Amino acid sequence: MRAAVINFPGSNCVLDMYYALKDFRLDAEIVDANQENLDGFSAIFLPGGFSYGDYLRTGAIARFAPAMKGVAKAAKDGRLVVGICNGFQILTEAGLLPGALRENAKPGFICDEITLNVANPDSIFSSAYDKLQITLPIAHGAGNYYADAQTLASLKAHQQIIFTYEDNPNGSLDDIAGIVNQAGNVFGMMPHPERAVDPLLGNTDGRAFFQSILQRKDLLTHAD
Amino acid sequence: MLTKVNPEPKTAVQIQTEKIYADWGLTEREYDIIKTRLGRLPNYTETGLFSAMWSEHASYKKSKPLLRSFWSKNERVLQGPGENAGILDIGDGQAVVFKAESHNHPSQVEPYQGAATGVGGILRDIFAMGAQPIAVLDSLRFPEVTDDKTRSLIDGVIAGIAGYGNSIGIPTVGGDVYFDDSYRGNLLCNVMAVGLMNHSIIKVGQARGAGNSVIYVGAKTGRDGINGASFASAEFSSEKAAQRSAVQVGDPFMEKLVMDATIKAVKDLPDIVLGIQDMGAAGILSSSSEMGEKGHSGIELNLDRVPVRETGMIPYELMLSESQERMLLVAAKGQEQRVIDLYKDFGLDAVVIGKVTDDGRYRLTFQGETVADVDINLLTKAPSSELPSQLPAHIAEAEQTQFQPVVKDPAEMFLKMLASPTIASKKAFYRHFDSMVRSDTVLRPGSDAAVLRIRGTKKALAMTTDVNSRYVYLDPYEGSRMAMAEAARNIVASGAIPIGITDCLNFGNPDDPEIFYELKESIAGLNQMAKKLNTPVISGNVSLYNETDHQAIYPTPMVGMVGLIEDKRQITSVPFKRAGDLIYLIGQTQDDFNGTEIQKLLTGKISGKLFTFDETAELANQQFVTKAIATGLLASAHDLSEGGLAVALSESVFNTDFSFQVAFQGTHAALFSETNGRFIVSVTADKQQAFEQLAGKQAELIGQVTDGTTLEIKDAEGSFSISKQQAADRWQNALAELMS
Amino acid sequence: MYLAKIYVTYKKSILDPQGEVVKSALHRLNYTNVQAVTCGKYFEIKLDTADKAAAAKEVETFSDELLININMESFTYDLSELAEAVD
Amino acid sequence: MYLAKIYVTYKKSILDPQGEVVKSALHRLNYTNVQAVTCGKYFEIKLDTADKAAAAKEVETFSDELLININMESFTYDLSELAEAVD
Ligand SMILES: Nc1ncnc2c1ncn2[C@@H]1O[C@H](COP(=O)(O)OP(=O)(O)O)[C@@H](O)[C@H]1O
Ligand SMILES: [Mg+2]
Repeated sequence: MRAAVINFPGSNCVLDMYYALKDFRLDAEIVDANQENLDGFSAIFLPGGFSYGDYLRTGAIARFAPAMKGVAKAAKDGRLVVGICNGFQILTEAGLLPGALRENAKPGFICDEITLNVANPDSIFSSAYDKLQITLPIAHGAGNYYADAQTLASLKAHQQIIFTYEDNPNGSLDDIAGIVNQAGNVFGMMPHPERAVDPLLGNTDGRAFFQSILQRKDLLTHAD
Repeated sequence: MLTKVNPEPKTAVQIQTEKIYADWGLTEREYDIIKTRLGRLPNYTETGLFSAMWSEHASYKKSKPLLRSFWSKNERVLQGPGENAGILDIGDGQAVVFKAESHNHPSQVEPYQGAATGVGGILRDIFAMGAQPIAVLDSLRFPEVTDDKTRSLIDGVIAGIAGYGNSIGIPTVGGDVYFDDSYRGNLLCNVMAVGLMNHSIIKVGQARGAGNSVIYVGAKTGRDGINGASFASAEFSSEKAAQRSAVQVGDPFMEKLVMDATIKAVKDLPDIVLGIQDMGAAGILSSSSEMGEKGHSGIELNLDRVPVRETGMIPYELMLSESQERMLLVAAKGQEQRVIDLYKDFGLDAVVIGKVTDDGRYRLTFQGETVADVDINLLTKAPSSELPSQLPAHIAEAEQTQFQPVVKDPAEMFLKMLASPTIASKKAFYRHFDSMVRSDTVLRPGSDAAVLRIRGTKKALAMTTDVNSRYVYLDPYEGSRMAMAEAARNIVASGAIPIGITDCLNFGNPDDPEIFYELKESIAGLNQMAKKLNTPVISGNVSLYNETDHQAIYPTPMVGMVGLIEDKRQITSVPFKRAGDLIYLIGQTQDDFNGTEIQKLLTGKISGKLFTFDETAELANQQFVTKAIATGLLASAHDLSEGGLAVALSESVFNTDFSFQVAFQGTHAALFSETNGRFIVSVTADKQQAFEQLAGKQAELIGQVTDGTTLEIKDAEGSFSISKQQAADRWQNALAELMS
Repeated sequence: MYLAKIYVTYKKSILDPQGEVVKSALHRLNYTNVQAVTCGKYFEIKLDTADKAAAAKEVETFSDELLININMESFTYDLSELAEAVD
Repeated sequence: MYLAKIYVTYKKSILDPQGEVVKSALHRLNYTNVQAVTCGKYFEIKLDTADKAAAAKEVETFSDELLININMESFTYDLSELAEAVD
């Protein structure tokens, strides 16, 4: 399968994601956000960072980048779309995931390692976890998930909440850290699994995230 | 399009009679030298050029004679001081690039933007050499936190560092923070940046080859920061709060684009991009004139071509503006378009604004007329002056004996010490910094030194910033040696070999002979240890006039040290690893209390003659730790610094599931002594014999790691225990509580 | 030339963290008369449209499209004619 | 009860990176009539002072003291009386 890591101006976790994917021997490629056509990719990763400086609002400007047309198409086609941190913010701004991310309840950027609950261990993005509590890095100033009551009810009804915070660091509604769309192929989360794949860095709880994706070969054959 | 503006608001004669040059910081003597050397009166623009280039900030005229003495050559040095940043060989064709810079005055006036642009500025120095920045460290000095104004100042600085570093995506991996009232009204914000590169693409800031083009890259020029260089060279006065034009706003998004594009330009167009310089203090002026001077060339600029974001700017403003996120390149004649196109791909403007000449002149044209034409060497070489120096009275009159703390309740002292802001965990600050981005950070803030792996190799780099300015205040020479020693201990404890340093020399007004003495002695001390540690001084920065209403800060020669780890498996961290491991103290503990945290806690001040520095023991102990790590004998290592043994032991169990049980020969007070050259290490029981054999008398077994919930200490005056949870809470929460 | 002044705030039902921070800072500075603080964004945008109605329409569209996130923010604006283009 | 609406912008000569980025985003979305964008902050503050003059005075002092950095920002404000304390 071919995986794209979209490089928006201001993205800064492009290499982190790229190396993590390479670590799992995925055929990964960094793709400029000006590229509209992403048809050749069976999985598309929107990495962390500060796209367009995150000026105005996180992800607000990036969602209009040409690559987002390709991302929307991939989402519709049922291919995998993953947004981490800024990528998650972009996906909500683009309406590919419900809700929005506001600045942290206590304003200010936080970089730390936090405990996450695997709220839905059956998703494409969590199935390889063999434990229900994991530790992942977070690094964000606007990770405070918000959705209106109806949206929240719907997220719950369709088991779309994949990860929740054990000790909510940012004020997110219902401790939500990561969600999928109803179809189950578009995923976004604030924590950074790609920063937790190498034992040298002291945390490997991100590995099962990637392994989960790899388990679903059926979904990954698209462009092979 | 071009609306004519008058480039010379005052005539050359008016400048002389109204002494406008003096308002801009030039002395009578300097003005006379300019007149004589030009053979005429300098015009408005030219006077502005000299005032900026001859300011201390740009010219180092008062410190240069001393800085020349720095030892900066050994087999690793590929680039010493004098360039954007220094470079050290780390083998395999790779090199590490680093430098530190101060942004004290701007951060005092506008904490967020001052600190943010400090990060932006030092990163430009790194990528101007062609290197990829990989890490930022910040060394901060604040007044004691007694009021909301100080809190918001500190919050602003922290948020500014975070705002810039996080956004541009370079991890902030370390630093240090101290609180002392000598920094009231004059906080210090020093930032160090580290980069990585291949030897083959080293770029320097030189303009060579007549006819080659001078290219302007990045953000447009506005009126921000005009006269920042002379602003940084003036003392603060609380009455004169309105030093306003010097504030600049940082744009990390723009800088990320400039950084990525510049690194690509160096890589893809090595024969076209001939020189690079960032625009820092005194903007276009200092970058272009210094590039010309270093390349033994002249420079000619057409100011009508400078991209501007405001209308009606005159040459003086264009030249002195300190708008951020701008770079100057020299590109081979005829090939400019390749450079311009490359930057365009990143959405950036690159504009040819002038050319290199061979006549040694610095010439500016504006609206078709020549507005400045001066000898480039005259402009870039301010007349330096030898300043008088005198032993400070407080040292001459200092009490010679060591303070003897009386510790009646050691447990209480322990807790008090752990909660003291200088000792307490700085996590409340550094949690705002993205220390992990790029996924190379092996040891993050909270370690002795930060450690970053180098992908694709077995190597890693360690880095730290240090200086205890209380020591330096009590004894500039010895205190500076101790700063070097502490930095090296941090590097060594993390498993690295120190390979070089940068510095930031923060002092008061050098015209005061006592301050000049501090500067001189401090440089001598750093230099002496640099040689001993084989850590050449490859870059640095001087920040003088750090005074408020004639009260100088403590002399603060910040040391930024980098170490090399040849094999990642040797990376060693502070926390104890296993219950049952043996705890050893390396180094003798003396009654060393003048200038210490316990003296400050008990007497409210620091005073007396600084305790002595045993260089031989320091070096021997460092070498021993290095050897023990190399032999694979250590489970953990931590150096002792402020707060002494008590603090180092505690820090080794915080954030672990363990406690300790220790028996120590000294008094209660000695637990808090700050004798240099000491480490705490832990050793797994099965390695005890091998370790003790290697150590001989150099290590003393003082206890073991336990899985209990209390810290148990026995010393010559008795035994006591402390709840680990309570100790950890004090240490972890003290800063957050102080700040709210 | 028209000048649009656009004011963006969180919707009423959404907590405004910055506002809370500013409020307590004001209280700490002894401005205890302050009852409530809302923090928002403010834009001044100069537009060169044929007439005021066109300017208004444009402001409304691009504000919804870009300047705010309709899930959580709302905006109001004022529109005035500028005498002439000043830089 | 008074309602102060406070508008904070950078002073003229200070770089406004956000404004620049928003402007080019609007252009890319084909709002090419947009000539200039300034980004600033907007505060709505409810104050319980004896009279309007007192409210004005307070707004002016705390804006200078806290809401803006006088070195690089400036503010304007509107003040109106609120019928009664709502929520
Ligand atoms: N301003 C800061 N930014 C980032 N990290 C910091 C800062 N201040 C302190 N730290 C981190 O906290 C830890 C302890 O700092 P410090 O007490 O200065 O260490 P040491 O005494 O070993 O030099 C170090 O890892 C240091 O990098
Ligand atoms: Mg240390």
